[in-house]
Amino acid sequence: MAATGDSAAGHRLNLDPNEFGTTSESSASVETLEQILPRMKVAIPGVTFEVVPNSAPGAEPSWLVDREHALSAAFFLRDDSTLRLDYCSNVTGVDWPERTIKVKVRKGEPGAEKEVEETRVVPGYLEVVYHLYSMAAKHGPVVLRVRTPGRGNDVSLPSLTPVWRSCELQEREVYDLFGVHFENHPDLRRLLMWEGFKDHPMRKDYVPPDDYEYEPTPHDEILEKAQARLARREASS
Amino acid sequence: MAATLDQLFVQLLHGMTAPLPEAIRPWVALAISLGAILAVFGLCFGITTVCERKAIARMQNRLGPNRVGPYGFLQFAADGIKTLTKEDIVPRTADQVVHFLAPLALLVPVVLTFLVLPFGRNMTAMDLEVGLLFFFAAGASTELAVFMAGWSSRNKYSLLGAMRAIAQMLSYELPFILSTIGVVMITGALSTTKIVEAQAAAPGEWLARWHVFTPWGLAAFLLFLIAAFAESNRSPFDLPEGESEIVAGYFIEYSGFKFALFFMAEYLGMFSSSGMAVTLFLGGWTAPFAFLDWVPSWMWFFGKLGVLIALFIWVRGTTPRLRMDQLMDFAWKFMLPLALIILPTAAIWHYAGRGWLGWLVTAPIVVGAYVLLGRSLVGRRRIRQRSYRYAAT
Amino acid sequence: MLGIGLIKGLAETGRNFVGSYLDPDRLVTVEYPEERLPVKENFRQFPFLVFDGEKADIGLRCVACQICEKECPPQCIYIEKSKDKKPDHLGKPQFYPAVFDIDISVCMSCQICVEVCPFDAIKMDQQFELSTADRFRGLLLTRDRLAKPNSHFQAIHPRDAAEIDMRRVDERAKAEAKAKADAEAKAKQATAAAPGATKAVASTPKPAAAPANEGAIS
Amino acid sequence: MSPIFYFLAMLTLGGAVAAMSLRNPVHCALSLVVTFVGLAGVYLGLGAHFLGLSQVLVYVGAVAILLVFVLLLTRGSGKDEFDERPDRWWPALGVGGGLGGVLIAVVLAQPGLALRTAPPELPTVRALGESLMTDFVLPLQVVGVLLTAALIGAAVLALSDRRRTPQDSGPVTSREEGETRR
Amino acid sequence: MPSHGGATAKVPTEAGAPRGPDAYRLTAGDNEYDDGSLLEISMGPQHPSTHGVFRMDVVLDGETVVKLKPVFGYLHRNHEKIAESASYLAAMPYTDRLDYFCSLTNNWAYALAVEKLAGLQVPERAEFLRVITAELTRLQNHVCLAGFLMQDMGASGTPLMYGFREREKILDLFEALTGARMMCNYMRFGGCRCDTPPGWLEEVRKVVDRFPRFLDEFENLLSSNEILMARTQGIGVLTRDLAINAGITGPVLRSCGVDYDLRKVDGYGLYPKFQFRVPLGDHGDTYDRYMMRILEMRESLGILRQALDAIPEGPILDPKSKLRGFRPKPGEAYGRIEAPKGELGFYLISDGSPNPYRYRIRPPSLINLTVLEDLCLGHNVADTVTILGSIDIVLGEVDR
Repeated sequence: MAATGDSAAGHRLNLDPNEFGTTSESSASVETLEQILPRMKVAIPGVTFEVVPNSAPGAEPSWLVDREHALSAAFFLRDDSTLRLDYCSNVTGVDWPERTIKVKVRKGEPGAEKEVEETRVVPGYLEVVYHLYSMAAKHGPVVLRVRTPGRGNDVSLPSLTPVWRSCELQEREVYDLFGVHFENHPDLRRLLMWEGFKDHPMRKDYVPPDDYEYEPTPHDEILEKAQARLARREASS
Repeated sequence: MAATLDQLFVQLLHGMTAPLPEAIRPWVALAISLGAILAVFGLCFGITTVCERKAIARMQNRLGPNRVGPYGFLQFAADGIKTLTKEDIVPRTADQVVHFLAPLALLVPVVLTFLVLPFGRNMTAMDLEVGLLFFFAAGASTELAVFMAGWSSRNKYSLLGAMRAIAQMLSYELPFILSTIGVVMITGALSTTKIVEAQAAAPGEWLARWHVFTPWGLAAFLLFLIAAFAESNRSPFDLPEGESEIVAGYFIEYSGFKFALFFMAEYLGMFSSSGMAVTLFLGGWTAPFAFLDWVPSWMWFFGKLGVLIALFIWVRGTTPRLRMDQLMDFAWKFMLPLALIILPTAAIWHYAGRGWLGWLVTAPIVVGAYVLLGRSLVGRRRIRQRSYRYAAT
Repeated sequence: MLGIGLIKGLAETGRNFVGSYLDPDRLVTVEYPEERLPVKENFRQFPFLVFDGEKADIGLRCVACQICEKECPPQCIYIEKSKDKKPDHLGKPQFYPAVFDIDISVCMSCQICVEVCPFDAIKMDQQFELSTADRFRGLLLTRDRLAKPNSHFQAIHPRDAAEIDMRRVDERAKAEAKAKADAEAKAKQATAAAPGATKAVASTPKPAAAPANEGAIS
Repeated sequence: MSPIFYFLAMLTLGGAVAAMSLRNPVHCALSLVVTFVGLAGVYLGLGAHFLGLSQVLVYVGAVAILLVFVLLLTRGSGKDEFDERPDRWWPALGVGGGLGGVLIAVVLAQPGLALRTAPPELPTVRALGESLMTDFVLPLQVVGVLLTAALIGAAVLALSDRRRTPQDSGPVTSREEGETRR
Repeated sequence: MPSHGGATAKVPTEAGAPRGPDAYRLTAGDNEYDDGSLLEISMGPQHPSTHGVFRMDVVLDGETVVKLKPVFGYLHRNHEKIAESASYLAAMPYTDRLDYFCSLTNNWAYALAVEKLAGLQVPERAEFLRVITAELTRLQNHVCLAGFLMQDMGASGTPLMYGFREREKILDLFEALTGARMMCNYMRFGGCRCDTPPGWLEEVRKVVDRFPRFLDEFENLLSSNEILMARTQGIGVLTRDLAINAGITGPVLRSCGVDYDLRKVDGYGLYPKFQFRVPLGDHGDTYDRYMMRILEMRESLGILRQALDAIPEGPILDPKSKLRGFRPKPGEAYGRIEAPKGELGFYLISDGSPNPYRYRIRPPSLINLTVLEDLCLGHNVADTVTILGSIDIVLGEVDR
């Protein structure tokens, strides 16, 4: 049998106390967007790239690309000889519903400005996030974001399955749970919910139905809802 | 004393039929024998299921059934009661008549095969001149029953299972039969009784002349046994019912007692093939050494049968299952040629005699054929052990 | 090749067959109802409510703060606060749970209620033979069924219990010392205010929490 | 002429009639098996053990299975019943009846048919074998060669048909599969 | 081929090619090949070897698979939604139930993501405990996988039972440490929940010392078994390019020769401090996938020995972490670890509230199933079952 010997038995851990306690994050660094952008502009005319900052301590910024050029940008990222992002690890949707934010604006005559609080409506949109790594160069992640214009009817985005097969099932899942329509996806069907299911459960405004199979437990509002529904059904029949 | 014990059951049968008129005596004797066979092997079936479960459990480091009766040995009774009282579900779309007949059509031929087995001295229920042929004829008709079960259930899995079963049984029928021809050639008889008698130790010899003690006989015995594994759908040839692939194969739609009948037929088939292997190669009811002749003959038979059944169980506890095409390859490209090579080898043995000359001539032929055929079977598929590398760190 | 691997496999199963009779390391089966393994100290099943002393309705540590109800991942805890208050072991008047139900058909034994409880009032039990014929009410543990004495907790989680008991004794000692100091301060004030009343103040009874505390270290 | 004979005759004839008249082809094949078994029983009753058992081994164990295989492999799934009565049953009846007539005539023409009450002394298997290996060795070999040729021919035909679905040459990607099948 | 603009957009490589629409036709009735000779069977959701409620729509020509469509969702409970409506801590016990064989690695992946999000530091002892529990988890997962694979091959349970026998001992360790055998719920943000009970590490060492004997036994029983080799060699070959492009991870990826082990690549936890090797296969078939697991178990044992020798005393929880009222600052983080089945990632977006705004799991089991059809086409039904077994899925994770 191959390699039946227990190789690691002989090794002992290097017990240098200074080495411990430092968690090493992914070491290989990716070029910054500034370095890549010129190349990309040449390769894909008209592409807009924008850095979305990330205030978490890990501080992995993500790149927002416009949806018209998303597919070509993805091909570029995969095939570029220094980036070689050949592995798309994670695809996920995020729902950003329409929200009103309060912003402080200076208003009034110049010189006599007053700080006024204004409510502004930020239109909602759906966002798809791709986490890209390189297996060849062992670096990453590059976080790629694509956004739909809205949450209503215009929810289509280009599918990146032609670039990375790993998107196939994950994009189906995003379609299923968020309702993002992926153009040119080879097999855009629901993944987890059943065919004929209407809504998209991961959206923030999703209202769970009150008629799913319930486990009648005491102190359960679902039970009450279901009982009310049953009563209504009985009354109507 | 030993002689009385040896002929105990024969005398018993004789005593029971003696008062009857001459005309119906053989029929009544046959009926009684059949009843006895059913009773004995029905019980064997029950005990074997328990023993199998316990033995495999022990091989897997478990305890096995241990709740019903002493050490769980009455488990089969509980199982029997359970299957008897279970609801018999027939699928609505099934072909009702064929669906009903299939388990019967499977069980009857299997039971018939026991009629020609010599369980002991003078203990053959139906001592036919063509006993071996009877055995194979009855065995061959079980295939149709399997097809009936699989087809009539109207289930895709059962149909797949039935097709697998038929293909497998037809393919293994050939080496099954061919491996016995050598025995028939050497003994010059198709009668099972005569075959057994031919294997008894000759006067003055200490070792019995079992066929398994010869090179061709050993090879033929192994071939027969492997074919018997396949014919009775036992692991590693349990493809027709391979539960991980086609769920339960041809009897997927059977429940309750009909399912138990299938189960029973499988085990009875295993018993009868083992019994035939004992008869043909392991000297039937004869003792291996002349000085052990005092042990009643039927004890020898059942002892040998028990050993073979244990082998069946052991193999089942060990091996994974073959795939359909590999199964076919094995039958047609390994077993059939080997069986054909064994035939002339047996003839050479017959003329070269039992001495060292026979061994010198026949043993290399058998071993060489085995190695060559085995290599060609394995080599063509490029199956080998591999070595693995590690990533450079 | 040529069957050697198969024979090796047969030898291996044969060895295990024999080994299962000889080597207790191979036969790991425990015949459960007759034979029982010792329960590990960390083992957790379903939560219970700890009470001090003899009587559950007096000594219950829970103050119905409802943190566990909020944090419970499957939302299987249901608490109703009492209207009145009872003194706890420090003598502070606290609410107590009028209703405390845990639906153990929903509970997933994650122990988060135990971790978030600031009062050491809910702990994990090791009672696992809870089968019942009543699917709904039988699996709903009410406050009375949940309440178990501290001695039970000490029996099943000795290390945890010892630590908590120590802490509680310290707390109580501190609280008593504080109460005493307060009382003395008060007494001083009182003596300062009305020197004639010293005797009456000195015989002020101990804080009312004391009787509820007797079982704390038993 | 025992009751057993009548029973077997009924079984044989009943099976034959059922094989002709049932509408489901698989049922027909199974009825034919009943006929084979009945016939084998008649042989056994006559003391021709070898012939009877060979009948079972060959016809029930192999020919019937072959029939069933052919039925299942050549017909599309789901169409188990014959949809209409065959139009050309008249010529079929004519040919069948003619053949039956010839057979009956041959049997009746045997001299002394009615006189035979006890079966004649049948040859043993050993005698059968010896005559096959001595007197009839050439016909036996010819038949053997013929059957082998037929077998090889069948194998060749089957192989050329199977070439499009490779078994052991590794997996076929879906695209290749689609192309070969298109 | 979908149109895409841009000068550099090359023709996709072989592996990344979009498959023609034919490849996505669903059933036998749908396609033009159906001349009545194809058989469509639905394997699952109740089928003995789909490892749970998984379904494959298989179209067969004889017994050869010409089309296979996985159908998911029978165990779907929308874990992500549940977690988004509960606090960060309350999602931790739910991660146990993703891949219910490997609750501790699931815990770790989630804890890692939250630690990245909130900037928590894990004390050294806790890191050691995480490595020890994760490697024990890997052992018991691989042992079960090998057993189940053999079960799918019809080995009447013997290898499975041997695997379970060893797993039992590891589960006992988990029970002594965490209080539960499978749903451990052990790790916390910034450390672990509780320290080891007295004598636990010695128990681990005993199990680790015994384990090689079991592995030898297992290999005696199976690795040179002719039937096993015939059933697995050359079956379900996954090419390197396809594996990378389809995002296959874990032992399945390494079986096609791609050196990508997150313990080495990301070096999370304390793995850079340990010496271990990453076994690689050259064929990418079922046998290689099986052997990867066996070889990885031996490496895991090495890691465990080193960890047991070096584990220090100390605290096990970051003092900055808190159980109640945990609110990370707005931001996002993607934490991933090398779970036994592949890359398990958690992607979290925080909006500053006690609940995660977005909580996403990257399940290795689901994504490894992307290539199931490619692996199975042209093979037998029996091979389908073994290929599925060798990919190693757990439906709790696939359907979430």
